Amino acid sequence: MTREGWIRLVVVAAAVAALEIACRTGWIPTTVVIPPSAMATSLYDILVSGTHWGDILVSLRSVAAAGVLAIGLGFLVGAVIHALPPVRSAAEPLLASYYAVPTFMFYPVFIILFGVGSAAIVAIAVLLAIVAMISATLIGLDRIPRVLGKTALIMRMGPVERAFRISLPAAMPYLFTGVKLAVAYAFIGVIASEFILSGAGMGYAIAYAYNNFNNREMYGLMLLIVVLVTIVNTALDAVDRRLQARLRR
Amino acid sequence: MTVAALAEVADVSAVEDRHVRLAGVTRVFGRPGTPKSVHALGPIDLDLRRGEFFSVVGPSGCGKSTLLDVLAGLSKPTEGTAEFEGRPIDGVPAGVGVVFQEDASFPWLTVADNVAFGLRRAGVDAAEIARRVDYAVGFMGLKAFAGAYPAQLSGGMRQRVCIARTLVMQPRLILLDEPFGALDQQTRLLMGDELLRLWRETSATVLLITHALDEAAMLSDRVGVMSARPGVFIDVVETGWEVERDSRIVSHHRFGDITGRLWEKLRTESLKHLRDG
Amino acid sequence: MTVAALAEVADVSAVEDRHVRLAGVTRVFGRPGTPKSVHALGPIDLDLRRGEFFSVVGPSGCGKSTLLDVLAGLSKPTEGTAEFEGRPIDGVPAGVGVVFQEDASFPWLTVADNVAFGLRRAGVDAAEIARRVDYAVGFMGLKAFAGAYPAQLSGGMRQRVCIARTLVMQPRLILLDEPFGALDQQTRLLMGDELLRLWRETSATVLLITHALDEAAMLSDRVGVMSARPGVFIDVVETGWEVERDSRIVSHHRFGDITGRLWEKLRTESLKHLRDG
Amino acid sequence: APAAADEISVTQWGTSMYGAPYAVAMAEGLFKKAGVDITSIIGSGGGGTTVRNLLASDTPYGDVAIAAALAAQRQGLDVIIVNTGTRSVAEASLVTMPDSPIKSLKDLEGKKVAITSPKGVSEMLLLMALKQEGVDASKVERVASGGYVNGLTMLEQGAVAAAALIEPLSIMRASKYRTVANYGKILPPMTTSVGITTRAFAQKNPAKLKAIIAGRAAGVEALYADPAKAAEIVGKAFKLEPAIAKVAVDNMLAPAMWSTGEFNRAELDRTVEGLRLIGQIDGPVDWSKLLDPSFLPASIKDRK
Amino acid sequence: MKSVLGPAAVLAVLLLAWEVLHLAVANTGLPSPLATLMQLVVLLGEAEFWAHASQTAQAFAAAVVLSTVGGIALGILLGMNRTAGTVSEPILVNLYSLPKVTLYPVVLLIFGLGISARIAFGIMHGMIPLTLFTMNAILQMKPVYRRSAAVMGLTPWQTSVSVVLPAILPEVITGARLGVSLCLLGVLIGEMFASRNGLGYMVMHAMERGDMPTVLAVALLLAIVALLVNAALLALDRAWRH
Ligand SMILES: Nc1ncnc2c1ncn2[C@@H]1O[C@H](COP(=O)(O)OP(=O)(O)OP(=O)(O)O)[C@@H](O)[C@H]1O
Ligand SMILES: Nc1ncnc2c1ncn2[C@@H]1O[C@H](COP(=O)(O)OP(=O)(O)OP(=O)(O)O)[C@@H](O)[C@H]1O
Ligand SMILES: [Mg+2]
Ligand SMILES: [Mg+2]
Repeated sequence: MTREGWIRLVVVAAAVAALEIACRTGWIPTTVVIPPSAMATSLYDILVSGTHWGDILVSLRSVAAAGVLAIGLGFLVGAVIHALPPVRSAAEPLLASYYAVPTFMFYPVFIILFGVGSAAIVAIAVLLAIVAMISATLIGLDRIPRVLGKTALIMRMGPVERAFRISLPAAMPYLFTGVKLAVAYAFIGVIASEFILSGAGMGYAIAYAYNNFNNREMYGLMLLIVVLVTIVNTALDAVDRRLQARLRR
Repeated sequence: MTVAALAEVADVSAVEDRHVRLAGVTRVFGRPGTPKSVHALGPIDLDLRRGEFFSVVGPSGCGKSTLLDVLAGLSKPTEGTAEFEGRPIDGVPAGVGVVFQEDASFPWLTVADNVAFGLRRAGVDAAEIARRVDYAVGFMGLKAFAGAYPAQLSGGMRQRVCIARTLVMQPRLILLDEPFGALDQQTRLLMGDELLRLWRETSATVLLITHALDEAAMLSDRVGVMSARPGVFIDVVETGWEVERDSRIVSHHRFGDITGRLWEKLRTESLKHLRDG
Repeated sequence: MTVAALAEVADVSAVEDRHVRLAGVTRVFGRPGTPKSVHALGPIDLDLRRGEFFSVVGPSGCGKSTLLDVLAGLSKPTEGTAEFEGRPIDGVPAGVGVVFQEDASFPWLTVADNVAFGLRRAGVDAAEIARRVDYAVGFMGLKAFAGAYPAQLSGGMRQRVCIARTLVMQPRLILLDEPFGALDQQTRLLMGDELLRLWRETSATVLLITHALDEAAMLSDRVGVMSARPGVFIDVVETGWEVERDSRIVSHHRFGDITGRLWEKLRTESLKHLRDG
Repeated sequence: APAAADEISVTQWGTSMYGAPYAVAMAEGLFKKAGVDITSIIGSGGGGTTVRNLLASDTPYGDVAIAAALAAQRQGLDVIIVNTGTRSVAEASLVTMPDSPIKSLKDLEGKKVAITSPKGVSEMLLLMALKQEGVDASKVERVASGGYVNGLTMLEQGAVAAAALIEPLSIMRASKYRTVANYGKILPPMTTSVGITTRAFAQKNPAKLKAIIAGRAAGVEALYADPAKAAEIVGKAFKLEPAIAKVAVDNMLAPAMWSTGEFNRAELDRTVEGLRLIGQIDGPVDWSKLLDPSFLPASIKDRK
Repeated sequence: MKSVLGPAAVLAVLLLAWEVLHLAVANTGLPSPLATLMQLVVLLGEAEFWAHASQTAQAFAAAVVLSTVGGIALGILLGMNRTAGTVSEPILVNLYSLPKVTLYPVVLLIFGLGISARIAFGIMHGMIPLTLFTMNAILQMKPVYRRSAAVMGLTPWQTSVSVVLPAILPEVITGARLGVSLCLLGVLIGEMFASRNGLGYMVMHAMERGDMPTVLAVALLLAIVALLVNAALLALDRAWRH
């Protein structure tokens, strides 16, 4: 590990330890925050007792579905928009402003369209995540060096071979940045919808625990989400870094 | 100028030895005659002898790359005819290799895979690919980096990967568009040595576009000097070098003469360009 | 070599005319002696005469920029002493102007504001600023672009903005680090003409780092050739040009001799570097 | 000097009839008469949020769902119940589409029913009603919809056979659905909301607490005395159409929805029974630690 | 002019799609664009609506100001020190991609239910991207700018004010654009989950009552405001990128 990596570990560990001490000494009342060690044991109990596996699976399935849909559709839409410059110049300012629109408010519409349950939540998450993928696709296709297109011509490639052997690998590092963001937003979209609107999933379980003053369970579940996101992020980041390393400096 | 050199010049007009022929080639971007159209090039008349090393120098934006695009079949002349090996150029002709000014190595492939790319597509058998790639990689001084990715190489080494990738297909006409533009002058001259070696070994016809006068003067049999846009040849200088030559000829007294003559021709043209911004 | 040139060489040792002095200067990055430390430069002994035009050429990575940093007071020598106008260099000395290799124009300011930037910080009064900026902008051929932003200019014009920004502070020592690296050779030679004009007008001492041998040969009174890292001077070539000179001297017979000599010295050093990648 | 105005919390303020007495008491100046200045109500989605709301506010008194009060107490929050709020489930019902074959709770066997959220009131009432009618609850699949309106959407799309509903929503949409079960008619009276506060506040401000409870009790009495006027007030406060407000209030008169505050152990225990059914409570409930009737007005303290 | 026409055309297409959708699902409660617009007009005439809107606006304004100031300050602090920057970047990125809504109960437990909780939550959403953008802008600023300042004899203070700040401004504005959007999202989510006023609460309340025209009217209004704010920042962004 790099020096920075070690420092980071120490910083995080110190923050956790500080919180532990603050809670243990009563400086932060346990009715507000419970000590990290208690969060960890709570998480352990949740996983072992299996009480929340249903919720966890529901959430993860929704995240996976939303992620896959957002990435796939986002890439397609991005590629189509990229091929149609007038559409692109019209849509781009709106894409840039997209995150300002509170997506969650359209939940009732999705319920009408997709019915109650995972589908509506997946739809919200896709809506939240897809723009990152569209933007990344546009950027990726833009950044394919023109000279590679000329090279494909010199090698007398057809359009299909060119798309798969030149365009796709050349745009890949940028596309993957989109993948990373799309997964993060899929997570946010699913968990947040569950939290505010739904009756199932990890998000709901946290809201439920909060409503029933069950701080221990609430913090256990929160820790679970933090851990999950960190793992997913770290894994995607590792791939990302390898792809980015290929980009010309 | 040596007698041998003069004899070679005479040869160019011999029809059986004519490898490339451009006659009255012009290229206009946009619809000709409209106010937005750009007359980029021509009219150009140019014959290249089989096995000749020809360089093109000219001020920035004069149409050098446009000329190369026409020869590579990437761009159709607006007027005039372009021929390669006696056949009109329509689409990218077989037997032509191009090294572009920009780094065109594939960043997702290793050096060896980059060089093997064209051969694999052509369905050459594995043993033959390995042999040819090995040779080309070694020739370009990249042996130690065969497994490396382009991002791990310097700009000059990446350009060498592109040259190897082109060379391995054994083109009969090699077009090079400022291939060493990214390098400093000293490295460029050394790369020039390797280019000369390559040219001697393959006996391909080479057309090199460059903005470095010393490079043109040292490498070429003939140097064409282009005017500011629309580019036409305002001078073609015979260097009269032996086939066996390398960068040491820069201290040859004739080298200074050639460079001086090129510079004299270009100074006015470049000044025009500079004043335009 | 002319007699006049020889006479000038003798002058360098005269103490009253010595503008810059480096004695035994070395620069090591990282803690010296540790395996990760990089001995970048030296030992260097160098005296610059007041009003001299001195160029430094050397293979990539040999420590040229490091040398400039030491002279500009941006970097402290690990060993040895650096003096400017008789005082040891500690921090950036007043009276020194630097043009960096990279484009250092501020993209958020217009050309005129870029040039005026240093003067405004120094609290020069408005009328004086206007006068000096006007002159410098005109001198660099940027009059028509005074209100433009750098993004609207070509790379060469932006470098001219940086030169104007330095010039306007009326430095007594001008340090230039490959200022024309981004330009093609023809434009570079023309820019060299303007640099010579500037040098004659201001009678400042100039130290120019370049990788272009012809540029060094044409512009300088003396050219220092550096070895591969750690860079030391392996040769200092006297050009013996008149003060009144311009790019036309490239067709002078001595120009080829000088370039040849520089190239001979550098060939081996550059080859070393090239083989390292 | 008159103290600054106080804000108290009421669950489902603006959506449920729980809050009607507060609206009447405020409009009629009954709180002022009782000696406290209540000008506005902190509303919230219900459940634990209301308890959190009141714990965080300056005047920690609130009318909250009894389940939330018990949960808070169970998790060690120092709250006491000082009066009861409502004692009927008459506003809740189960509906289906008009053309549906479902006629009674018995018909729900093997079918899906939309509840709002697992372990919530809508589920509790469904289970209690099924038990009352002798239907095997394990044969009725409960689907969490996240909200009453969502449940109706599911019903319309045929995803469920019946959906939980609540007033005034059920009144506004009366024409679109058919009522399968009116819980108020099936289930006997039970305590549904209670007034709670923190022990600390009760000790420090007994007078203010008494005034709030008395003001509310006066509101309840005024409500029963003149339902038409009350409906008008509630309609304005909750932004309901006058006609709907009228029906909503009138519907609650027969089951005597609003308690003046006194505790009724039988009604309390019935609710606990229901909470046991959905697994919200598993141990015994020690009422003596939870209830504190000492702040009730003397006139109703002994009313049982 | 053309830059307005294009997006307007896209918006028109979206409205058309909405209308088609409305007709397709018929009476299940998706109001038409026109009905939504009319409801919006009605809402705009109500004092209560403005009370909610002003609550949201206050929380939003406070969150934007605090997260902008805090984000830039923290970004500069971390950016000035390369080690601090490298150490904190992955942590910040991780925080950014965390579904922060799950942490809202903590915010409520700490700040209570007043406006401060929503402000805090808005800041949690909006500050991180701004910090990241500012930090990276400084870390990636061309070193030659600082060297130029040094050879011109600028003091550290002069360097920060007249070189570093203008150099990173475009990135800061880009970060601010994202930050402002996310601030609004954070405030609204806060209002939707636990609050008694504000537009988020209003929407949640309308959702509970099945009042779709109000839900969509408020959502539409928020979308329009958000797009306008964003367009203004975008214009500022363009003005600074020469
Ligand atoms: N697709 C195009 N449409 C319009 N004008 C073009 C196009 N391609 C090139 N031009 C113009 O044609 C002229 C010649 O371009 P070209 O690239 O051939 O110049 P060049 O000599 O290669 O320049 P450089 O030395 O800078 O590479 C330029 O003025 C350029 O702006
Ligand atoms: N801060 C630093 N830490 C460690 N090594 C350094 C540092 N700066 C420069 N070096 C090393 O010192 C050597 C000299 O660097 P310098 O930039 O002076 O070379 P240069 O001659 O200017 O090269 P170029 O011609 O490419 O500009 C190089 O090997 C470089 O890698
Ligand atoms: Mg070109
Ligand atoms: Mg350097």
